[in-house]
Amino acid sequence: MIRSDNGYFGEFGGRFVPEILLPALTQLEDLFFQLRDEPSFWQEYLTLTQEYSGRPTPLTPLRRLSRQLGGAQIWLKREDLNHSGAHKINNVLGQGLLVQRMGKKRVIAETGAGQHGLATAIMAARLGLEATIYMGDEDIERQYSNVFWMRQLGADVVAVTTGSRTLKDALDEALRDWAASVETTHYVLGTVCGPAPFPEMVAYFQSVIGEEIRQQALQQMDRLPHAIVACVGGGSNAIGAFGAFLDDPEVELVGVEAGGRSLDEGQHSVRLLKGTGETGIAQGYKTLFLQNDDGQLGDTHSIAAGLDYVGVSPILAYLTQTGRVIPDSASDAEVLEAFSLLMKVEGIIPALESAHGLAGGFKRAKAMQPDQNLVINLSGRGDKDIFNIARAFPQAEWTGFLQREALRSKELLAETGGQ
Amino acid sequence: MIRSDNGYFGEFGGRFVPEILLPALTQLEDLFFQLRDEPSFWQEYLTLTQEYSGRPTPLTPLRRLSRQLGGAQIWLKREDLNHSGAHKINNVLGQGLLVQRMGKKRVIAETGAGQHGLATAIMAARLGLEATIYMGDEDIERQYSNVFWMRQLGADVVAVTTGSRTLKDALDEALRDWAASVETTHYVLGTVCGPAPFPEMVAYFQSVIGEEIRQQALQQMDRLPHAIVACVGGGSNAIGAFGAFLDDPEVELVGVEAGGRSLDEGQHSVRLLKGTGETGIAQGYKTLFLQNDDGQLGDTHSIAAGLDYVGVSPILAYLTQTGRVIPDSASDAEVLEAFSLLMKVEGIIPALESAHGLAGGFKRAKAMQPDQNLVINLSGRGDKDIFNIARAFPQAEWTGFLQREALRSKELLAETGGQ
Amino acid sequence: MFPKQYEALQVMSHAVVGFPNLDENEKAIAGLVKSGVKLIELQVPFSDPVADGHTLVNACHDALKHGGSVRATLALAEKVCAKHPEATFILMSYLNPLYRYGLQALFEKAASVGIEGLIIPDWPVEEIEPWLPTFDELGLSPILMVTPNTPLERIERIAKASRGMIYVVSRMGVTGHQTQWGEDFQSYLDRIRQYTDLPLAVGFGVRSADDLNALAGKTEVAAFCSKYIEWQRNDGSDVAAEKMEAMIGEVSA
Amino acid sequence: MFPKQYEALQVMSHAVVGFPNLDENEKAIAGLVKSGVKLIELQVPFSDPVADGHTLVNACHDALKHGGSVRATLALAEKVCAKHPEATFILMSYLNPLYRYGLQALFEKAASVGIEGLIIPDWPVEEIEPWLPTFDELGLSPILMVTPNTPLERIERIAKASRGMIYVVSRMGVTGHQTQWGEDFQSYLDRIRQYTDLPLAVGFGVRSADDLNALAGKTEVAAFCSKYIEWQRNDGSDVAAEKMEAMIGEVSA
Ligand SMILES: Cc1ncc(COP(=O)(O)O)c(C=O)c1O
Ligand SMILES: Cc1ncc(COP(=O)(O)O)c(C=O)c1O
Repeated sequence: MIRSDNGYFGEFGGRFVPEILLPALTQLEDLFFQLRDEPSFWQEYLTLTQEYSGRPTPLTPLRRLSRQLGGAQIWLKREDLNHSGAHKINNVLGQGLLVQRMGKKRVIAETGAGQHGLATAIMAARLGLEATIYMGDEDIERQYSNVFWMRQLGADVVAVTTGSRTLKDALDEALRDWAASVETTHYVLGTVCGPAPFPEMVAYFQSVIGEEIRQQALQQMDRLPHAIVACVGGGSNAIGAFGAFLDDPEVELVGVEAGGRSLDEGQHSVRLLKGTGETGIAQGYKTLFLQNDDGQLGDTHSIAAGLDYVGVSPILAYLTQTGRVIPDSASDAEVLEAFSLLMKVEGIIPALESAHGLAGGFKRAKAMQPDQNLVINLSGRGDKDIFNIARAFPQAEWTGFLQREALRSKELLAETGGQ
Repeated sequence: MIRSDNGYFGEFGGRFVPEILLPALTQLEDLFFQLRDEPSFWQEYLTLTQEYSGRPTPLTPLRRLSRQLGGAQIWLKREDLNHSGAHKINNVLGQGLLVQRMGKKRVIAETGAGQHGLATAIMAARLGLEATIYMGDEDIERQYSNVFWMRQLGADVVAVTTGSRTLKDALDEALRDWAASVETTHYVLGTVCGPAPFPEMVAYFQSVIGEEIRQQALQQMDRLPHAIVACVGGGSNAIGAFGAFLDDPEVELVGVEAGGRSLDEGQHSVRLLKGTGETGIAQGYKTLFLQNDDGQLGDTHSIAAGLDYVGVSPILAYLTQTGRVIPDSASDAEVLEAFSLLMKVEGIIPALESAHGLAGGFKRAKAMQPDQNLVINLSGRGDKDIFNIARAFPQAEWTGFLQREALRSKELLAETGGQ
Repeated sequence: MFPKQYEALQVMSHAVVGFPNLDENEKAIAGLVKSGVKLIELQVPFSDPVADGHTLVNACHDALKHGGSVRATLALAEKVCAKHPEATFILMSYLNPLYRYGLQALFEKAASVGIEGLIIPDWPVEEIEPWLPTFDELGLSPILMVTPNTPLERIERIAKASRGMIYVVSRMGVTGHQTQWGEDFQSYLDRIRQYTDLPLAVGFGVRSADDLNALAGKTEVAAFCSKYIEWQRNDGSDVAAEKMEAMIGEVSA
Repeated sequence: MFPKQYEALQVMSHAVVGFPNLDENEKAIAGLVKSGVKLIELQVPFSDPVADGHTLVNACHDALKHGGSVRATLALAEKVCAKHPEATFILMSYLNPLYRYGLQALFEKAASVGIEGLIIPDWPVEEIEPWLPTFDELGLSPILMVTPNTPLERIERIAKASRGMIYVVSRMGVTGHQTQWGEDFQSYLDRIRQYTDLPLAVGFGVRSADDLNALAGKTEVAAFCSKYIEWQRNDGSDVAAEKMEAMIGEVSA
């Protein structure tokens, strides 16, 4: 189990929040520290993920693609098969159990791609909680389909119009809400970031991914994999996949960040590679942030909204510093290529976030031997992202369809007068 | 195992196809009859569904909703968690194994909702086969997102412009293709319909659903469920869920068809209830068809494209006749209500098809006792259907988003010149 | 009257009942008879004609809109059989409209109005066999189809159940255009003739005088159907009949 | 100079450095001093000001576009501290800009230009404690915040680490408007005073002369910040200063 040293991982982590949030964080930490050592709590969590979300997710061999690339045998850890379509639900369900124990009746969350917001809205519906989801105005427009579903699920989606109107502003706004509502409300942080105990707690819940990989590898490969590759936004799917292997130095752990259009300022979301992120303290914790000389957080870009974040898990910042995790990045163009390849050769539609892991993994696998095994964590599915994918592969037919659908929708609205 | 009497189930079934298709059907039947009795083949099939599609799918208790409705304990069989988002993939993967044994290099399929076409395109990609998917022109427009994915997956989607331009016309056209290509091509029929051996074969592959329900029920409820409810389009998810319980008369089996707007001609797709479908012979088999006095197949309607079919499984026609299966129907309005209820109370987004099973199941559960158990087969997830759901719940915000997205898409296309 | 084995090539053509409309059917059939067509299929239009190519599919859909039906077909048959005793009329239909009418009643009625043969493409030999006594009693000839991929034993079975003639599907598939009438085709015919003395009617891909000339001497009947319906749709029934007459005139038999 | 315990109410107000622009800051501060404001927070604008309400958030974002930064803040401080010795200037910042500048260097520089206090809302007491010797040496007063949900032991710890005054967050949350100054509030103040002799500065929700009058006699300082920034945005710094003066005049202290 990944454990912090009083909230820190090396020099990263900590708890840098307005005083008003301290009691809630302490309460959460106390509860979590107590529960994480009870085997029955982990069992309760596993049962919930099994009966509701279909865990364990399979480890799928990519036989055709591995042959085609001519290197290592590639396997996908299928987090895309989770309920809601991504690994985000693991963390959210775990936090849901904590919410129930705390007796709180309302949850809030920040979301960028909308995937964590959707997962939170789902959990809230399942447990009968009120949910408010903060989402940048820009992201709402880019990820409208997730907004659509969150609202259908009964969640209140609040558009954040301050700052860059994206994930980091949504996080700021969620913290503001929490400051006012902390006595009745739990803040469901979506990744292994933020103030302690969030990084440790989210890593704990997501560790189910790596525990399963370990068991499945021993069963399906008869040995541990040679390498595990995962995309890195905040870092939760990567930490989840890596966690069970930290003490097996023969297993390479590779985190792939969003290389975006280029490594120029504002054109990517790479924080772990030299010359990109710098140590800073913001949004409640200390880690590598993209920032300028004045300590202002920077602009980011990625084709995958879920990787488009300015900070990164303090755990990953630490593990990269120690050399245990190898940082890599994939450009938007490489990602689209990997995306198409997986679809056409294996019939699996990856999330654009996850396609970063694919791009990094395929490249690595090619340089390896057929008797070696490489696991890529497929953190989510792509069919939820049709608007994004369609933007990435512009086609006249799609444009035409949208125009007709907009017209039909307008007529329908006129007929029914809306809801 | 469900076995036909020489292709017939009571008076239904048979093989009424142009002579040219006979040899392929015979070849398929011979192969299938041989394999279905080899336990290793079933094991091979189970392994494929496990490692690629995440089977077994869970049986999820709906504790909150059951309490709210005040009747039986309701459970969902989570076919929505399958790879591709619906039970259709089970059948398609099974047929994929047969295609490999026959050494054929091309598959064709008909599709209405697009779900079966998508599953076929996925299987074809995974196995390295060419795929041609026939889809009514009307359905292409209604289900464009599935078309988009099929094409991204490398399948050739052919618009069918004859007849009513929907599922039955696509099926006709697929048969025409098959007549010309039968020596090199396998026709992946999507449901428990069509000429022998398709009904028997599809029932065999889909029986994995009911086998799992049985095991899970014994484990999770300590007994068999009191009732199992499934929606009925062609009938494959229903037969799949029911198959393992045919010899347990204490388990009620309920098939819910699409009641549409009303039971007036052309306004629904109910074929099993008295006064709706009449015995007929078309599309290769004998069953209850919606048809007029002249034997012309009728028009159908359903809010769920996947239930919008004029015929029904000969197995279900037979089991309804014998009284083993209880036919029921749900109207479009009831379906939308059930759809919203499941989302808001349990955080699960059902396919509109599956929401028919929900509507029928909820109604039934309310009249039952809390110590009874009712299983609803959740055949698919709804997030693939965002355009349909948005049509069902008209909202100004969606219209506005579509208009802006159409404009952005057009600009993007102009910039990039398309692909 | 069906031709005898090895008689000179006769042309069979087609009417889709209700296409372009019921009145025009009568006129078109008169034109066909006058142009020298000896055998005419009266096709009951059907909503789901799986064994037809697109020309006939579209004709079916149009016909249904203009009153085409089993009853309309029987009524038309009654008129044209009486009016053109020199021609042989064959009822062509998918099974369901007939099934829905009632098979026994349908066959009786068809025989009584002068129909001599039946072509039902989705009715396989296994299902037809029990009806043979009825057909023989009514003097109705079931014309079954053989396709290039039909195995020998099955050709034998089909040949045994067939009456009047055997319908030889010239190629795999209902769509596509060019068909070859070379050696493979000849050995295909030879394969069938092993099992039957019935005349052979070749259908699918017969679209020109060249095709007819190629078939002359090889088979007794050539089914010239889709192309004729195309003429009818594009040029009207009168011009279609003129073209038919001109084409038959070109056949060197 | 910070007030003494139980001195009459003083008003603290605010400048976001770079808002509306750097030149205007100087003029606005002069206006504030003239209007009777005794304590002024100089806020380093930050991209992610999580502890601020929307007024200040938007001011921060504007300020960043107009050259607001740590260096600009220090430069401004150097000028205004020299120019207005009668006022007390407090550096208010989120941690990261200071951290990036280098904390030791920053504190030295701030002290050297005349800054007397520090408010860093995302720097908890645990992280501040190790710096206390430095602050004491530099004569810089860390002003820590207490909130209504701060437990007693933690109030004690915060009180111990604080210098100059304690910032009393009047209510839960950074947004929302109406704050009550009734009994609950009084017992909240009493709770804090158990542990400290420092004057209390009350912030959040102080938006009118009524609020100031309610606080007079209860606390030593009232932080009148967001509302002032709203005036500045809507009416300009001159009018804002006039309104401030008028309001302070209404206070019955
Ligand atoms: C599918 C998917 N993968 C990855 C991520 C990135 O988050 P993390 O790095 O925390 O796994 C997201 C975030 O939304 C996501 O939706
Ligand atoms: C999710 C889903 N459920 C049900 C059906 C209906 O088919 P069947 O009755 O064969 O299960 C479909 C067909 O597309 C479907 O997509």
